[in-house]
Amino acid sequence: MSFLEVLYFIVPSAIFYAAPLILVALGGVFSERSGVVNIGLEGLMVIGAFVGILFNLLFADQFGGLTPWLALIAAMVAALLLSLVHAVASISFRADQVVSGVAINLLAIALALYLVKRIFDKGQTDFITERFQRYDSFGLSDIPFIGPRLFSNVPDFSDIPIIGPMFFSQVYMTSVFAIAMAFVAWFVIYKTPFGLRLRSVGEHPMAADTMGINVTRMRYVAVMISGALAGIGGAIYAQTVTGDFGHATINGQGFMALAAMIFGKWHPLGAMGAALFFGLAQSLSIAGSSIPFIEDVPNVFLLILPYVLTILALAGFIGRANAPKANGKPYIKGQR
Amino acid sequence: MEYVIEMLNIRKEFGSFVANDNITLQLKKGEIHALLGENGAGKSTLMNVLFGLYQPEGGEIRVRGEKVNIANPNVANDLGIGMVHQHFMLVENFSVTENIVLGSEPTKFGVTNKKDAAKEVQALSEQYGLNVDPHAIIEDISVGMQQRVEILKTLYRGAEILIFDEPTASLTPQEIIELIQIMKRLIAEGKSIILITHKLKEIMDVSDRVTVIRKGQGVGTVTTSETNPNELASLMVGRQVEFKTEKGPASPNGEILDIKDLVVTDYRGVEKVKKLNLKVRKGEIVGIAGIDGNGQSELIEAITGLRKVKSGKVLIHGKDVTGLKPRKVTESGVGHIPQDRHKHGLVLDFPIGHNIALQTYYAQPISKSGIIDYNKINEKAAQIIKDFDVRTQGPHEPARALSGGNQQKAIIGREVDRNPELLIAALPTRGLDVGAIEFIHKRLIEQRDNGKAVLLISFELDEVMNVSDRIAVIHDGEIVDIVTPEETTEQELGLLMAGQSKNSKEQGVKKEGEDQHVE
Amino acid sequence: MSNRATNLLVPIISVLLGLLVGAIIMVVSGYSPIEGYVALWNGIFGDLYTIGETLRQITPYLLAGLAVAFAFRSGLFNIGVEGQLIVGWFAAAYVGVAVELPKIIHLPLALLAAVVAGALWGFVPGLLKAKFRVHEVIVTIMMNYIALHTTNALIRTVSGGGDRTESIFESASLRSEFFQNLTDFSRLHYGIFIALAMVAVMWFILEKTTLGFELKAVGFNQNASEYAGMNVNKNIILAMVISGAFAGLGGAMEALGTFEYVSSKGGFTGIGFDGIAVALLGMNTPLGVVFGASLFGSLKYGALNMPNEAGIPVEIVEIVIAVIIFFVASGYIIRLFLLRAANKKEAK
Amino acid sequence: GSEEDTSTENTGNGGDSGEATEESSNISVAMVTDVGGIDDKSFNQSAWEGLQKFGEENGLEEGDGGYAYLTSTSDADYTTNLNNLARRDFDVVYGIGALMQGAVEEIASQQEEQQFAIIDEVVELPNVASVMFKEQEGAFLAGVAAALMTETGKVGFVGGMEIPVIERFEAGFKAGVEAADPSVEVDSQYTGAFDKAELGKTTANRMYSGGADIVFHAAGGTGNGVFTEAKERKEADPEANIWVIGVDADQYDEGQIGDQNVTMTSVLKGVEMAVIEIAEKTQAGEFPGGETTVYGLAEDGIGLADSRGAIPEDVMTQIEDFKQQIIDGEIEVPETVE
Ligand SMILES: Nc1ncnc2c1ncn2[C@@H]1O[C@H](COP(=O)(O)OP(=O)(O)OP(=O)(O)O)[C@@H](O)[C@H]1O
Ligand SMILES: Nc1ncnc2c1ncn2[C@@H]1O[C@H](COP(=O)(O)OP(=O)(O)OP(=O)(O)O)[C@@H](O)[C@H]1O
Ligand SMILES: [Mg+2]
Ligand SMILES: [Mg+2]
Repeated sequence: MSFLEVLYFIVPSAIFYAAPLILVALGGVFSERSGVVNIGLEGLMVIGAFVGILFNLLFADQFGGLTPWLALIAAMVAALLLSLVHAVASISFRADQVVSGVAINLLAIALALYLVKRIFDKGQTDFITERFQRYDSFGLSDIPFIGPRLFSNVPDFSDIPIIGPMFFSQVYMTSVFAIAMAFVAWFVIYKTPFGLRLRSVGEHPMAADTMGINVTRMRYVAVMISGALAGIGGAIYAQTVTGDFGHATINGQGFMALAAMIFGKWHPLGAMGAALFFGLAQSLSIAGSSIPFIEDVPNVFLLILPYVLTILALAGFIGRANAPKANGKPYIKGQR
Repeated sequence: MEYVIEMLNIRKEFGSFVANDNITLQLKKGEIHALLGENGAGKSTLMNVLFGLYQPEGGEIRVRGEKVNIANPNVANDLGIGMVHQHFMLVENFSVTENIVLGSEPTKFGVTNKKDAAKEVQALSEQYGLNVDPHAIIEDISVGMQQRVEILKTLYRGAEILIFDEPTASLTPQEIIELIQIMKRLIAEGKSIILITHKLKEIMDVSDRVTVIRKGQGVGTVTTSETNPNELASLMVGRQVEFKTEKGPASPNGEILDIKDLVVTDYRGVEKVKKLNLKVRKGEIVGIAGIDGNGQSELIEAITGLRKVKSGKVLIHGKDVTGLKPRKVTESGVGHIPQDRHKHGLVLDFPIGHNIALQTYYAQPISKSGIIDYNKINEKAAQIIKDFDVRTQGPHEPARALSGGNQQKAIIGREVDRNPELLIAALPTRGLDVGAIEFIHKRLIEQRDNGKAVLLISFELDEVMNVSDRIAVIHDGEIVDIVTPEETTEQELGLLMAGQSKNSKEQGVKKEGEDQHVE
Repeated sequence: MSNRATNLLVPIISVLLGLLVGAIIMVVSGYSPIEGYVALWNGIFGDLYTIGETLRQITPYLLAGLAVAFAFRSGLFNIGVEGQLIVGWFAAAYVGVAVELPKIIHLPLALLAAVVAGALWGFVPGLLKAKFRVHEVIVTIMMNYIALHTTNALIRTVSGGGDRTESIFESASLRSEFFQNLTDFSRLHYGIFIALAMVAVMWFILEKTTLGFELKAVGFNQNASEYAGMNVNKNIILAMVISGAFAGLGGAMEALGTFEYVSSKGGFTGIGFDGIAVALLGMNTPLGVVFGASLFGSLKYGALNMPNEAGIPVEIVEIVIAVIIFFVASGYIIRLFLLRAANKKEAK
Repeated sequence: GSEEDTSTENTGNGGDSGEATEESSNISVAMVTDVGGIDDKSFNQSAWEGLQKFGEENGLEEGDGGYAYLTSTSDADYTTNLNNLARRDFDVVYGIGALMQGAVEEIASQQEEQQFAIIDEVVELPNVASVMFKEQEGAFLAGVAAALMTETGKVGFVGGMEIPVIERFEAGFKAGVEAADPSVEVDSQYTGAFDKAELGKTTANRMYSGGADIVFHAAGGTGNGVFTEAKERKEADPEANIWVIGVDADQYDEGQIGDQNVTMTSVLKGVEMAVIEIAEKTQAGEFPGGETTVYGLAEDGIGLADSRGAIPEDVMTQIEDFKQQIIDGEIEVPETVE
């Protein structure tokens, strides 16, 4: 592949790879910004993936092309409900938040597989038939409803030289959605009263309490948002990548999202950047086998490349990250 | 006379412990009412009850004559009660404005309207003469400004009744003077104030009446103009207290600490200590007087090896210890009572016994070839707890559970017990009651009398004047003058600390003031 | 009620609640919980063979749990136990097949190789944390994947293109004829003693040595530790290295005891991640880890018998385990409940 | 579901079937799956279907004394499960998959009276029957099909982990392409995993973007991603010449997209047949202990799935031609890539 071809391959693949991670990492940002560590992201993704696929299989006939999107909503609700378990444990019951998160992970996969066995009588679901559409050349005309009418003659973005093939070919609406959500999250967390309160609760809950902010309620809301986002992320992953749900559908992506959140310094756009970085590293390792010079190195070096790159990036120029100060500590009124 | 607040027979229990037992406090409109009591007497608890952070087990609260139930701080806010907490309730990485408006933010289309908020803060700060920078981040501003932010928070919410819990404990003399003026201005605006402080002088200066509590029980309320510090002190402690610690003249001999042209930078690389020179001799207490932020912390950290030295030298007993690790410095005979007892002084989650062993755990007789003997630790701790009157259930109690004063006594016990040649004491009495202060001062002087050297850093002129044999005034990273307490006055020190030049006299030690220049 | 009594009661009540939830799910799904739990019981204690295998299963959990707990006590979250265990597994197996030596040299050498490999894998995140303040959670996650792919490649090389090594020489094996005869050919091996010895080692380090004192201090308050003359960076690295060493030894249990070889892995073994749950179930104390590993190992192993004997999916047990962890973590609420109950009793 | 019917009795009815082979011609059989489970759409599934078929034909019931299976949740469970079934006196206990080699070896040497079988690996013990497949021969035919069907002159191979069985697929595929049309390029890549669908998808994406139009995968769950990528491309452009060749079982269903299908064919492994054959031989008193039965094209143990018209007649004839040559021994398909 030529250099440009490599880029044309790597960038869209990276964005595609990053999309679910972005959403899940954003969920992590909300939760941890409020002071609740959420290791349970993996489990929340599992439930999202399972319910997303289940919904898709059950309702594809009724809803047709809309099904995958509606499946996201179903997945969101399911993961939100599961995240409530984490919230009750870590906020109301003052549980160690890491332990509770671990329990969520164990519970989610066990529950999902148990249900798969009960419902499908086998180890994994069938394949979905309604999928998200991929836009190989993306432009204004692809905007639903108005696009075809107003912009049918406008050339697609993907026709822009260099930039076009990189950013506007192989576009999934889910990726657009994920990136947009990163900006929405940034806006909510840094521009709205809600965001200010959320952060204050994660930094100094007692101060927030004295200012009349209901710490418990804020944290519940934050954990529920994280559940919702992780659920959507899981459902996007399952519906765009595997097309079915089984024991290995989600294996480690939740932890990668956790890493992206820390890598991105608990900042929504940072988390998005980190997820994109993972995506780049991952697709670079896949592109590697067809890039001259690199193609002859043993495969194992390509396989570990994404992980090594991440470590190098962290050590080299990202530097220290400061978690929200009260992260991981249950808030107990009156205790210093 | 009408009462704006009446707390009648308040009872507050923590488990089986009764922190407030039938305490009554009545606040008149327009008065400054002082609340006095030893460390752990229950003052903060009482105020937290008033502010809705704790629910009392008994008694009733009336606001403007009406019985109320203050279920949470929101209710207190609505009743016009605001509180400036003992430990600041500020989000460190938020701006001043964000901290002030938090919880009742002005918005525009659902978005925080930062511009309007900053303007409001600005206006408010001008109205009450509370100088703050609305856009500054809390962790970058001085403690004094943080204090003002705390006050603005209550005013922003329209508080009519303000509670100040030990507002002056961590302020410099200048800042205290400002704060007192602010309080007077607030009274003039029609507000009422409850003030908690351990400084009797302040009580005498500003308050109208004083309520004293001892060990969770009300002792009574007196009118300030009809009492005096001695009476107040004995009311709260239950015995006579000496304010000025008796000490004989110093008989210094031989140099122990010699600092030569020391330059130290902070984490941003800004020079905080600039070519500083200072000598301390055995058998004397040298006080470093200065306003917070003039390089004191960096100086101490550089001496004790906690911070890198940019240039210059630190000699102890003539031995160069510049750039050595903290342990090496400690072992060359230095004891260090750190400025921040929670950050550096203690491992709060460790038992107090472990904390007392924090400097000695690794060596004989506690440890032998890497094996630690916890029995020895506990024996040693028990002895220090006894010798230094640390009020605790024993070496096994977590350090966190001790009151500030007792935590401090434990630290001092730990450092003094090692009998260091040089004891560096940074703000050793911050936030402590008069009884505890007396005790600590006695210990410092005892060290001196045993022929050891003490380097005392304090923001309190009282303390510096009372305890030191010589006073080195620090300003902007330099020692601008060295004086003796007998020859100087608080006014003169204040001027020096503020950077005003004065013709220096030679102070027994050679050419200290050589390169002093003041802008 | 005494503190000690509640400390004991909380896990017991949690286990009961977990089993109760499992029973409810079984009833709702149309299974018989009695049959299910009898099958579980038989799967754990049914005969000498299952008892042996249960103990065998507990062995690596003990070490993985110790690894996680040890790092936690020093204020570090080691999610990389999985990777450290994998490299330890490989290293031990490699030494086991590469040479044949007298047992008295060979076995310790193989164990040592695992310790060193695991320690090395822990050293990297420790060093990065100490020198660059890089969050150990990310680095350990990445190191897991690196371990997986690297060992797979090494196995390929060592086995000449195959997917598993030869079986190790007898001289490096932890297997015990005595145990095999005793437990009807279960794979129970001497590793259980090594694991228990490591429990004692961790206890000893934390409770009896100056190193332990320092590690705990650093875990609680780095500033105060530095003030007290401790080398914070050294302690961070050391904590990760020791944690990694425990994990590596956990790998050696599989290499020299359970399997006696190492094969290419399509994914993580899961033991390292389960180690997090084991450690946390045990409140990060050495004795607690014994409890956590026993519970975890027994339930996981016994669960295999549920589809076999009662036709109930193994996932039921995983759900039970999750619920138990949930309640142990929520110990506060159980304590509160016990306290209220006790008070009521007193009132009467 | 089938699981609920499993007999809960431990002892009793199955007890005598092992010893008395002469009087009762019916034997009992059971298998241990790897972590994939009996519905992995791959060889665990085929094996179980084999056992079921054998059971039904011989009037057996599921459970002790009939036919049964146990699923493993990790590779530490293989031994336990094998042991468990052996103790329940099944006449033949199968270990399905190469990964079970160590476990079968261990248990078989402990229980010398018990008969075992292993698929995909060899265990040299008198009480173990080993079954191997010549995957390379099936992959060879897939290579021929790919080479003849490609319009771009480029085809792809996506492997899971680099282990011998997958390498046999790769070697055979490359040899087949080479034999049918040496000018066709093979783009080959291992993803290092059998369960990372996103890697399969991205790798396939790279291959299709790089001009390949047919991708053969031997990558388990990772291969799911290959199908996803192909289906998305087909959906975006129904005219596109985009194909996947599946593995192990007929993966036609995985390729369905609307009323089109991207599965060209699949390389089939006759695990089902092999499992039945061993059971039948045992029943006839000829348990092939200590032997390794190798199934290739000649034994009909390996083959290509029905292409359902995707491969036209003339190409099929050429494939048949090559197949005959392999059966006749005229072509020796390599097991490893040079
Ligand atoms: N959250 C708590 N839990 C248990 N006991 C408490 C708690 N808060 C306070 N106490 C107890 O109540 C007593 C009074 O505490 P309080 O903070 O009111 O003292 P104070 O008078 O404000 O002391 P200081 O002058 O040091 O600020 C303490 O001695 C302590 O034992
Ligand atoms: N978690 C706790 N458990 C028991 N008692 C507590 C706890 N937290 C605080 N206290 C009590 O609160 C009381 C308040 O004392 P206090 O801490 O006010 O000292 P302080 O002078 O305020 O400290 P500082 O000098 O740091 O301001 C202490 O006597 C302590 O016993
Ligand atoms: Mg107080
Ligand atoms: Mg105090």
